[in-house]
Amino acid sequence: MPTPSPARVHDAVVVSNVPVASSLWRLVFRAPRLAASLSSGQFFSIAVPGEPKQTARVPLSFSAIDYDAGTVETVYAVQGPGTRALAAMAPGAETTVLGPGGHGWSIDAATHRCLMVAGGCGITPILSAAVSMGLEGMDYDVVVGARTGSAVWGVDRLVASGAGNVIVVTDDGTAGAKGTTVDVVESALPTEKYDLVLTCGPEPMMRGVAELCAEWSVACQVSMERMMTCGFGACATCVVPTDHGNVGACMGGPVFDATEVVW
Amino acid sequence: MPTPSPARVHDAVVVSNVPVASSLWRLVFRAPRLAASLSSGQFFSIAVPGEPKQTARVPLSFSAIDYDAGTVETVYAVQGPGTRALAAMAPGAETTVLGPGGHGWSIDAATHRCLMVAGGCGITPILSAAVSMGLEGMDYDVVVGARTGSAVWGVDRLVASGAGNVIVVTDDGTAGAKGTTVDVVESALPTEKYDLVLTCGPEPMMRGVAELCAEWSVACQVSMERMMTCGFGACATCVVPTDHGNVGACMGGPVFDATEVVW
Amino acid sequence: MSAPNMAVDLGGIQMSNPVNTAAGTYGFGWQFEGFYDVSTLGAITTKGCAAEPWPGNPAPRMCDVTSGVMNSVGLQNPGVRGLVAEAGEYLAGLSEKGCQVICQVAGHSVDEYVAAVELFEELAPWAAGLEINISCPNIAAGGCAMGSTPEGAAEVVRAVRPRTSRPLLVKMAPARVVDVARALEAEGADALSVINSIPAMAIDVHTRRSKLSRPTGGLSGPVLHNIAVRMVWEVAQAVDIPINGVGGVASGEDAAEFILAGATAVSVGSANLFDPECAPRILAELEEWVASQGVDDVNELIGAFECQ
Amino acid sequence: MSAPNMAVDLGGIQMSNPVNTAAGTYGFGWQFEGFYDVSTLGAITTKGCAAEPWPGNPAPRMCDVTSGVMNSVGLQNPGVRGLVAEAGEYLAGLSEKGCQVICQVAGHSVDEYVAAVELFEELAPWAAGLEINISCPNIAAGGCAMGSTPEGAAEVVRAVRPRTSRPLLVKMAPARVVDVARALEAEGADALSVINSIPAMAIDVHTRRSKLSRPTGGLSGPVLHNIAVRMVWEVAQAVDIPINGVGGVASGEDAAEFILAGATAVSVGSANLFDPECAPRILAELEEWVASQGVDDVNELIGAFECQ
Ligand SMILES: Cc1cc2nc3c(=O)[nH]c(=O)nc-3n(C[C@H](O)[C@H](O)[C@H](O)COP(=O)(O)OP(=O)(O)OC[C@H]3O[C@@H](n4cnc5c(N)ncnc54)[C@H](O)[C@@H]3O)c2cc1C
Ligand SMILES: Cc1cc2nc3c(=O)[nH]c(=O)nc-3n(C[C@H](O)[C@H](O)[C@H](O)COP(=O)(O)OP(=O)(O)OC[C@H]3O[C@@H](n4cnc5c(N)ncnc54)[C@H](O)[C@@H]3O)c2cc1C
Ligand SMILES: Cc1cc2nc3c(=O)[nH]c(=O)nc-3n(C[C@H](O)[C@H](O)[C@H](O)COP(=O)(O)O)c2cc1C
Ligand SMILES: Cc1cc2nc3c(=O)[nH]c(=O)nc-3n(C[C@H](O)[C@H](O)[C@H](O)COP(=O)(O)O)c2cc1C
Ligand code: FES
Ligand code: FES
Repeated sequence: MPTPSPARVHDAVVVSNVPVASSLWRLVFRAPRLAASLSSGQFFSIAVPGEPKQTARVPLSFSAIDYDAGTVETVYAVQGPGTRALAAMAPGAETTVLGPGGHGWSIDAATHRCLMVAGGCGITPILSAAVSMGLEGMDYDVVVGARTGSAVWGVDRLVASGAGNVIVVTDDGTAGAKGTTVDVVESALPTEKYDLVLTCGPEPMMRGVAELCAEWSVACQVSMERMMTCGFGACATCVVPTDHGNVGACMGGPVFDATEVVW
Repeated sequence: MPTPSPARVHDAVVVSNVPVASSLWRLVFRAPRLAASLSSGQFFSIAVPGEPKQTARVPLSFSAIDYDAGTVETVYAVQGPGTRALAAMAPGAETTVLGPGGHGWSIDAATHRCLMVAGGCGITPILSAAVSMGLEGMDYDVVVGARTGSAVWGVDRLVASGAGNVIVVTDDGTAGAKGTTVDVVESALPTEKYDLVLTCGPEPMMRGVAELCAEWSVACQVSMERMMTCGFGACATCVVPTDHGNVGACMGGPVFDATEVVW
Repeated sequence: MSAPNMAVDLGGIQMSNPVNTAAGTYGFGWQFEGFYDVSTLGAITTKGCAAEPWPGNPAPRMCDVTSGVMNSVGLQNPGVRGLVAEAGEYLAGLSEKGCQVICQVAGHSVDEYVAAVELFEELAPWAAGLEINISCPNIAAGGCAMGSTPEGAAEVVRAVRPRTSRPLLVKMAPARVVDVARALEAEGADALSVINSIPAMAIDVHTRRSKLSRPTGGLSGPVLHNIAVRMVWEVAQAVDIPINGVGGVASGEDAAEFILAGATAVSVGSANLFDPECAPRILAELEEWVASQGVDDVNELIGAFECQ
Repeated sequence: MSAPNMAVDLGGIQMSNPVNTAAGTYGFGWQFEGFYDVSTLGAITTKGCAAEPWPGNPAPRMCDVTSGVMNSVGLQNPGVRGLVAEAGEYLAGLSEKGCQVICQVAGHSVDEYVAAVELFEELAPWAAGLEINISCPNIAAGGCAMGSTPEGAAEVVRAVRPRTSRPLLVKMAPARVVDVARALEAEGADALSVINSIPAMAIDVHTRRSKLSRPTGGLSGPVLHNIAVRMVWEVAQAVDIPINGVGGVASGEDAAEFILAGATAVSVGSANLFDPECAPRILAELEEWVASQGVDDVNELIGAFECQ
């Protein structure tokens, strides 16, 4: 039989849960066995009890792990009933988390120089990638895009992780340059020698980045977001169309080689 | 048009909520306008947010009011999803209460001597009746029945209210005499000169008390429990059969003259 | 931007806004006067009444289930004369203030429906329209026993249609809605209320008995909303008469879903019981949504669901 | 008191206990081996498979609604050969350990159902039974388009019945269940799975589009439980073949309600997705309930609902 997902149901206790930017919240919860099992770019799914409009778990990436404390950090956008209910969970609140889910970024030690591109709450798995690469002493720059300045989060942390350049762009120019992350990638790829691009954000953005990478023959990995009912390969609700058919994002992703994805 | 219910929706904040006997909890919440409007034997309905299995409000009687603090006290039995979720509400939790509902005990100042009979969580409206009568300096005894000794609550408070006799009976004899409240009423009515009986508890108990009162020609008021969807006369889900047809317990009750009820 | 036009025409009933109430969850209207000014709603629908009073079913008539309630009231009602005696004056006044009063009509047989319609014609000149309930799941005869097939539904409307010149609505059961709707349109119904509560069953597994006094009851509340939206959409594609969407409306967004699916008006039901102040809030939220859609008339949004 | 007997006979499928899983919510079973030993369940039902692979519908295929989810997966499947290649060995082993494997069969037409049944006959000797899915709400042809009328449902079973001597289950749509169940029994179905998800609609009122890639999807989860219990009860009174109750089972009490209403077995569906460890817990709770009822055999409780 194929290998079942390593995901398990773990008890979790909220340690802190506060807004960090406009509509972005930062949640830290304690779940030691989950913390020990997650690798960069993987996800977990959290149950939000008491919200009738959210029966399935909410799938989330993580931004950092504190192995000593057994805690997981995630940064999430408040979008609808599920994430609103999540934002209402106070320190001490108990729930369960399911994970680890899927496979994360695949980062080859031979990578010369990496460009990471985060849009909106796509910052979350990008930050954990930056932390991993930083620990390995690798060379990477990060583009952080947001609608507006007040929605930008994580720049300090990216810098602290060891990023070379951290470039901020906003749609309205209220922080960093005015423009989109795709604009930045477009001007960077021809001049800078990247051999890997990692990206997470709105699908049109990732598609734009992927097309530029194809044009410049740079390897590109995209972290795809799909509505997920289970998160461990049982329901087929999370499919991404690829050149070898529909692939479930929860087991075959969420990180895909951009050239496989049929946009 | 007939007079609409005086019930309004009030904000409420939980002040304390703790178990006081086996499966009986005591809740105190702050809702000053409700507190000021309730009279003995009336009810209110409390919303229990976050419990998908309890969409309607839970109707409850009150046991005491602190007018200065603007708080209402109720003692409730944990029965099913609604009251379980209520028991999970911690101090500081916010919700809404709807009330005052229905009409309560009608106590004539000319009443000579009253017997109150409480079964299980029926103690709640009986205690508020005792407090009212005590303040008026009236003469009353109380019978408190429960399955077992650990489920008895409120005796001290009844005594403090000014009750003459407080007689405890339990099904298993672990507190007070072994027997039922109906047994006590049966032996008391022929010998003691009561001219009013108030009772709240399981329906078979109230029926037994009502029959004895009819036999001895003592006025009897019963507080009827019915599943309630609205609590203000709009839905007809709370009916009690009476000799003049089905009457809604939320507007025509919950307190009924026992002789009207078709058991 | 000025406030959008919210007035709609529900099969000849001119409503100042699309918010109506669902029969049986709103009494005769006066019960809500303590909570807000009822005349701010577009319409109200009164509890189903028959020619003669009905006692309804024994208690328990209600139980809580996941995200909703089940009821087996069984159309307890004081009869048309009782309604008029209790609330006629109030309802006439409401209608004068611009809130349309829709009177629901109940019956166990075609003859009883006709008798009730005739009584309303005689005693309720203030009624803006009559809604025929052929979908109550809680009575042994009449109700959804008649309304669940196109033939049964058509028979009732064929009989009552000639007895009134007022707008005639029909409250539909959640069964075979496309076929039944077409049959009702063919018989001259002016509008369709879609849907009544869904027959359901809740068993107390300890006593092995129903949680209601009957084996089954009608499920209502948020639990049936998405089923009702689908049925409204199906009916809207099948007929040309307007639809009153009913089922699980507790917010402006819920109401907006019905309108996009093709409803002209929307009835608030069980939510009135859990949250008695909700109807004007739902209206305000709906109006806000209309404005947010960049249109100046709610009518532009009726059926504006975009199939991808 | 010794533990009660929990073994049941679902139309010839000998289950060690009444807990089954619902097709499409349990993959091919192996997905749950990380959570618990799947062989402890009475049976599992595999995702519906057709003779040839199907790609299913585009994303989004799922959205959250009140107390449930809606899906429009559209029976994505690798075909019978794909199932056997991926999981045949695992399923054969499961069956040896005493957990019955029920394979669900999908098709767009009578011929496709027949082709799939023939492939299962050839390639899946370990299958304890076949479940014909005539109730998927998410495909344009076949599925509930065929299974929602007694005639359409009968036609499929008439065609596949002669092709297999194994127990034949039919997964029913939540429509006209009494008439359809009678028709299926008459054609030789051995058991009925009642019910599939209920067609429903969820509209994003800001974009005016469906929250799924199709206008409608199938509603499942706790939201439809009480409707499913009612349908099981209606079917149980109409036919003599056993019933597999499906819909919103998330606890032993939910399962017990189905059994009291007349189900012989019970399938856990969406709850597997929200709470992957739930099925063995539900079985334990069910067993506890059986013991609490003072009987020594779960079979004594099938249909033991007491009408008052
Ligand atoms: C693998 C993975 C990792 C993710 N990581 C993060 C993260 O680190 N931070 C973060 O803010 N968000 C993340 N998301 C998205 C997050 O799961 C959704 O924003 C959340 O589920 C929205 O739920 P809601 O009820 O608040 O909003 P809804 O009202 O349900 O939806 C709001 C919008 O969010 C999208 N959405 C809703 N549910 C999902 C879902 N289950 N999966 C994907 N998209 C959804 C929909 O397209 C919708 O338009 C991730 C999603 C996936 C699949
Ligand atoms: C006017 C009135 C005053 C009440 N006062 C008190 C009180 O002071 N203390 C107290 O403990 N209880 C009181 N009750 C009963 C209380 O409302 C129910 O116990 C509660 O609603 C049970 O809900 P549940 O979800 O916990 O249990 P469920 O699982 O819903 O039911 C458990 C049992 O409680 C009964 N019950 C459930 N809901 C209701 C309801 N809405 N009305 C009546 N009976 C119900 C049912 O018969 C059922 O058998 C009162 C009820 C009414 C109508
Ligand atoms: C307590 C109660 C009584 C009802 N009585 C009636 C009725 O008399 N006539 C009718 O057509 N529908 C009746 N209904 C059904 C509602 O009008 C409505 O169709 C149904 O509840 C679905 O809407 P909701 O989910 O908003 O409640 C009743 C519903 C409830 C909860
Ligand atoms: C994601 C998903 C996929 C499903 N796929 C199938 C399927 O392939 N065949 C089928 O008969 N039913 C399918 N169903 C319906 C379930 O088997 C079940 O009948 C329905 O979900 C009701 O049960 P529940 O409320 O326990 O989920 C699916 C349901 C879900 C949620
Ligand atoms: S979320 Fe269930 S298969 Fe991916
Ligand atoms: S609870 Fe609604 S009328 Fe009494």
